[in-house]
Amino acid sequence: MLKLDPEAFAAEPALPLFREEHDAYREAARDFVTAVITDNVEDWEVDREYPRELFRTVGAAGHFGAQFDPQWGGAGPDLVASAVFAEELARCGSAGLVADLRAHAAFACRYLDRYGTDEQKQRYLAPSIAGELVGGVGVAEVDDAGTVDGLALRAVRDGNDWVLDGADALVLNGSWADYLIVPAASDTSTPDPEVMLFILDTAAAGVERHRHLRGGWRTSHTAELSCTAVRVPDENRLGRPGDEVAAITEQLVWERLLLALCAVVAAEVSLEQAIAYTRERQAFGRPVASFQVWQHRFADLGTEVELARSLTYHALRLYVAEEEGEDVLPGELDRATAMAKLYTDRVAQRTADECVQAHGGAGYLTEYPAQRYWRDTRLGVPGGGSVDTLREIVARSYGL
Amino acid sequence: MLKLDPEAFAAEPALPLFREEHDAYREAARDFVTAVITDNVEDWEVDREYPRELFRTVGAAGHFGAQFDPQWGGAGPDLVASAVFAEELARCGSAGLVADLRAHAAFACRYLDRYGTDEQKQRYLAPSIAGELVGGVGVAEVDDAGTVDGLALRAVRDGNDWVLDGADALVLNGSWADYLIVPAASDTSTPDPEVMLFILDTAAAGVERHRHLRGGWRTSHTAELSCTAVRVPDENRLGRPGDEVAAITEQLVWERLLLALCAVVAAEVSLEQAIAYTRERQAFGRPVASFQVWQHRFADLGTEVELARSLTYHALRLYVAEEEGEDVLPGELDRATAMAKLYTDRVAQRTADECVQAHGGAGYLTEYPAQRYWRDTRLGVPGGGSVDTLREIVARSYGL
Amino acid sequence: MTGSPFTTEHDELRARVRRWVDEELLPHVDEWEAADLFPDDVFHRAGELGFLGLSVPVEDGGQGWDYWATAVFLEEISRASGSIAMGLGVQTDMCTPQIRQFGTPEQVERYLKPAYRGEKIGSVGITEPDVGSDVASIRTHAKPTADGWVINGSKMYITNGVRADWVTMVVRTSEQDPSAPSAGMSLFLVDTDLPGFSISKKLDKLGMRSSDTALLFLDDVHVPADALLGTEHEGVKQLMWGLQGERLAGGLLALGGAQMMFDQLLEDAGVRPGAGTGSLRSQRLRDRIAELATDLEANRRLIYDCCDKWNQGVYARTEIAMVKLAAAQLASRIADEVMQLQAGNGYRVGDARESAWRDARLHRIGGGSDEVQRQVISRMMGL
Amino acid sequence: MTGSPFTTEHDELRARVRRWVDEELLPHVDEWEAADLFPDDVFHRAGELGFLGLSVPVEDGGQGWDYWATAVFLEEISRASGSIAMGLGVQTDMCTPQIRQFGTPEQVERYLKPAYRGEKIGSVGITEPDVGSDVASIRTHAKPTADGWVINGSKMYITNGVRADWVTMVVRTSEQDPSAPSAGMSLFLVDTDLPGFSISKKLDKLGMRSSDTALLFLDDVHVPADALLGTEHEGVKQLMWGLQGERLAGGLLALGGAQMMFDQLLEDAGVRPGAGTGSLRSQRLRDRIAELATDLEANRRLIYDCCDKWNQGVYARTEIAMVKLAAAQLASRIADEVMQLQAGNGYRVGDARESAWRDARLHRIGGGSDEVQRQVISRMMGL
Repeated sequence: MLKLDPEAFAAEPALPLFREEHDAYREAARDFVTAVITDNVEDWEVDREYPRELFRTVGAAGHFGAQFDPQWGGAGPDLVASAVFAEELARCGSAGLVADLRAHAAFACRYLDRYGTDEQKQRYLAPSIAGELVGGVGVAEVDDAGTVDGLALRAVRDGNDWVLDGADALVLNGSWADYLIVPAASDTSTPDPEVMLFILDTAAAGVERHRHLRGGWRTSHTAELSCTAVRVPDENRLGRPGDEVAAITEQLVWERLLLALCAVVAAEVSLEQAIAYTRERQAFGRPVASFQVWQHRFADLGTEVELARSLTYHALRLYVAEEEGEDVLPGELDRATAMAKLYTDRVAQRTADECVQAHGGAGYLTEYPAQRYWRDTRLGVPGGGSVDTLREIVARSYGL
Repeated sequence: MLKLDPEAFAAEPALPLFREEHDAYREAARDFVTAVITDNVEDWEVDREYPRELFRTVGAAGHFGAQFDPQWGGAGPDLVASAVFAEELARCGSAGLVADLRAHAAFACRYLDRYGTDEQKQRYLAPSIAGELVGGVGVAEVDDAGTVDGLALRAVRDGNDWVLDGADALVLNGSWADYLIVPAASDTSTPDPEVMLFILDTAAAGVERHRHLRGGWRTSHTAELSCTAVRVPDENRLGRPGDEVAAITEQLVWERLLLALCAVVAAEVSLEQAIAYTRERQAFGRPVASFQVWQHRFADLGTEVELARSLTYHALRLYVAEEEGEDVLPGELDRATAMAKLYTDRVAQRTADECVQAHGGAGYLTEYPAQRYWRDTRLGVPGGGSVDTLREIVARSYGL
Repeated sequence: MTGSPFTTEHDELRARVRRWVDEELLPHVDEWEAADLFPDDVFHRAGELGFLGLSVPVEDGGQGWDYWATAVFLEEISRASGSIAMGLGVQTDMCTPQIRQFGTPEQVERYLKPAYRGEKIGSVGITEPDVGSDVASIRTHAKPTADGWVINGSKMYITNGVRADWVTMVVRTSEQDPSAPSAGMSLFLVDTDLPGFSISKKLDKLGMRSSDTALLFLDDVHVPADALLGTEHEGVKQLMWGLQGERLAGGLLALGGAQMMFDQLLEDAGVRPGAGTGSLRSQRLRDRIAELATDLEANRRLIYDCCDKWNQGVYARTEIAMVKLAAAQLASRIADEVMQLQAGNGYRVGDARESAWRDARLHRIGGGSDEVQRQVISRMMGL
Repeated sequence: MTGSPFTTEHDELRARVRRWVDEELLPHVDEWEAADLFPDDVFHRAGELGFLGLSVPVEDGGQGWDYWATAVFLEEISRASGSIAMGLGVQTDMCTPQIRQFGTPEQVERYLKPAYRGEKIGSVGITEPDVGSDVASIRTHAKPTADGWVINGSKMYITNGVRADWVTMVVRTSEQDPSAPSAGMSLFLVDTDLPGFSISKKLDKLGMRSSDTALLFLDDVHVPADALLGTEHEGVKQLMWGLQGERLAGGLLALGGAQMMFDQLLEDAGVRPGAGTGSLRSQRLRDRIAELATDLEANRRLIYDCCDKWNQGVYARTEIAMVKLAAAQLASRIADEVMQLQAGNGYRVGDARESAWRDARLHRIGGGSDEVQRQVISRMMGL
């Protein structure tokens, strides 16, 4: 017989994540997002625009600062709280706006916080947390060989400045940001150039930006950036020389995680609304929701949403643990975040598609948000790697 | 305005396939199969055996001869009629037995008919059509480069004989056939040896056969063949030297087509029985078939079966046309049969799986055939190429 | 060619339709999509070219071809845009067949022949707000007057509804009998310029944007006695008579759209940088394309089998519903795969892929949703 | 390690279970599968090793661990064979929890403690022939006698039913009330050696072949008054109380099976000749494995979340039903992929892949089919 001490096993949660203060913060964030954002989303989507002032409102309410140190105006560091805000923001249902704010707070600010000098933090991070400056980021991918993909900006040293030339096709929040975190290469003609990161003031001469007009993400300010002899002072170079690829890789893991969190919320919101619609909508004399085929399909979708959520929270748990210096198996976090992104995108797309279907003819009308979730989730993949890249990461992690 | 002659368009079927005599033959074949085979299938499946005498019974009734010339005891040539018999035989629901009879008539006899000398036909084809001799075939595949895959039998010339050594892992109807059509290589150690075809008398010294015991196809006599210094007279070499690979490739197209026809029937039979079961079976006070989720799932399955059937009949139509010397676009028949095999296997497997599910607990009991269709369709892929090979053929046909 | 149901004449017709699409439609499609409407002239021109009523006998104003000509036209017109295909499809196969079958010689002269000439634009009015696919719940009604009828009610999701000259409309002509809720309805040919007839709303849609879809409102619309089409109270039966043709046409439109997007997928796969044959990326793609090509071919073969039977006067009701279901789903799947190949970039507004993707989604909803088709199929399977 | 709910003690337990599986079970599994029965001694030995009742307080005869120990055990035992896992799972998590919750001290002594020691083998009797998952239709009934009850009826699909010492059985104890068809039933602990109790049939199954599944017949079986478990007429409520634990255990068994087959898939993928990294064949396979690995991990995380809550006394009813549904489907999908990798060869009888493939299919049927879980989930979602 096994010998053991029953007292050794208390009924404490073995897998803690959200604490009480997070639950309280979630409630506050939800009320804020509903009042300030969600209630305006339908109008903003029609206009393809929302007030830039929103950054200041969100910053003033303190929502950009959860993961940052009070020294820069933050309320953290608390990664879990910033994940809570990302989720609550995603509930507003306008993926473009969500992408902008996420790019600003979770990507641009985080780059500055982790790799910036104190002086850079003073100039960019603090006012960004306050919502007074607006940041954007160029989307980079790192391929199997550790090469940064699609680097089309070239940086050449000239005195104390760098001269940037070229174009970056996908810059999040790019069309109206005050500054952009962009990767650039010492020489775009060689296969393995030195990769650098810059904080690019968008007011600089030679900067041009073209906002994307896409089938989804209608409120986003994702843009194409083109630089013609743009001078960037060396003090705006970000990160320790030589560590840039590692920084981009590190950042990608966090991006994947946040995108996964938002995808779960997108699936959940679209499912909630489809269920609500089918409860009201009558067909053949009874609510559509009373038909067994819809009940079972909703059960399948609900199951997938919960699987997606558990998978993503596990990745978040690992991320937080690693950030807090705990032991995490090597490669486990990479795998977990790649899986979360892979799985949640699939779930969000399938859920949105079925929820359009559940609306019947109304699913095809722009007055119902169902079609927006369908457009947004399908287009919502930039950042964090394509399906193929993510599958590669997962397959490689098993030694394949 | 277009000018045209309305008289030019009669309401004749543009896509003829089965003629009236085929419909009549189908009825006769169905009655025969039901009485002689189907009614015994449950017992034979339990025994993993059926009487070898069956070949003689089927032959005597003339069902092996539809596609062959009266000179050899056939009633043809009529490929469509032989397809009808293949379908009707498949309705018996015992995929192993079906594979045996198909290997005998549609593969071994067809090889002899197309590539045999008159003397070979006299010795092997005529008694096979009569069901007095039983034939089997070694399964070969031809890869992208036109190389015959997995050739493990080696043939070396010695006087007027060939000496065969090695093993063939998958010989249809192999464990009890009187003769086998097998491919062999001049030298198995080189990547591109000369490929030959032989009619191997299984009574020859050095022939050993081990019947497969698989999860499905329980009544089949598929076997592993091993040859130790087996002497085969040169007169038993089949086909014109140099044309063997073309013969194997040609034969593969016919095999794919027949397997596709049988897969459609397997799907159809399993669906029919599942629907019949759910009509009888009560749950929560009403027939299972009255639940909307089952109605819709059956509708999906029925749709896939009809799609599979149309696709396969189109391939058959092309096959018959080419056989009759009509113009068929180059490559079209290859593509059509590869598609038919690819699609019908998928449909048969999915249908059988859902039909197990429709039976509830009974789906897991061996007393219901649902589980047999599930086992048989999943295992029923040998011959005609793996999923990957078939996809390759299709992709290549689009110039990819 | 053997295995193809099309004769040389059909091939020539296909070439003519394609030329029209390439030369007169595609150059303007972006502009029409942006403007949320393609011009009425598309109908006129189609009539002029003899593309409307292709399979209709000459004495009814048609072209006297067999059904394969309709198949050619619907497949090819799908290459222009989903909206144009749908607008013309409604004209040729949804609002007119009932007139041909049940109409008086006067109705044929007044509606059918001008429709085939492209001079009148028609639409069909079945669905109502809050009713959906359930014909039994129709509430729009016609009450007899001294010299005709007065109609009140509204109709939803009406394709061509903003510009139509008339609506082939089903309305209730007697009180609803709870034991036979679909009984007592009749078909009417309602002119849209009558007093009391109004367009409540042009619907703003996810896709099919250059097609006009309307919510119609009828407030004491007086129609003459000869606006009644066919037999009084037989409306649902007459409607159902036309359903097979509508579904088959819907399947052909979905198939045409699927083929168009599949061709786009092949083109994109070929020109994608770094995706040469044999590369890892290419292998994944080859597998996906092989599977989609197979699905597409299966759909084509089942649709053609239905067309073949149709030509012989056989309405393969079950298979036609199956074809509608399968082709609609396939069109959506191929559209999705075209998107997938574009990876992170999403779709530029104005890109034909982006609009085709949104257009394709309608097939699973309009003309009887997936769920409706499954219900129909399961009934026909005896369930 | 961070992110894992398991402590060093759990890891040691896992190693012990695995050692037992590797050394004492796996060497005989083929033989037991061929014989259509694994020996009773497996139960005895599991009890001896302290593996039964792991998460049960010591005073009830258990081992006093938390629920993670049960998770470890059910996952690991799945590596032996589906049949053994199911037989032991019924013993630990399906026929005993109601005794622990509702039993008298005498019943605990008589059934529960011997069960945890592996001395008595139990089974659970709910389903009846022609009734399926519908508890309300149960017809087996007990009528009170002077000193107990007399039971008549039959029970179907009873795991461990051929060798069980007792059956935890739900039977009707009052006439069916049409307005509350599930009311008036009670739980009984029925000894299988009583006169009138017989095994009608050992069921011949597609898979799980070394597990014994029975059709039981009860013909005037007299049980004493103290055979009643818990409160009279409260049987269905008590049954439902136990349902959450059964489903969670079912999910863990399916997960364990899925993991075992996934490991097989990795092994097969690695050793397959010519499938080196970067080859075309390998790329296809890598994609499939990546997707399955992701699905497997998602299932694991949701199950572990349910276990974590369970440990804190929270029964996550919706998520538990979801886990049962999802893990069962995943197990089937992985089994199918393992088959796919074997291509044309199919499976040799006696190959562990072949039996695992047949075993896995049960998860979608037993312990509440996919359809039942979807029904439950949709109810809990308020639909």
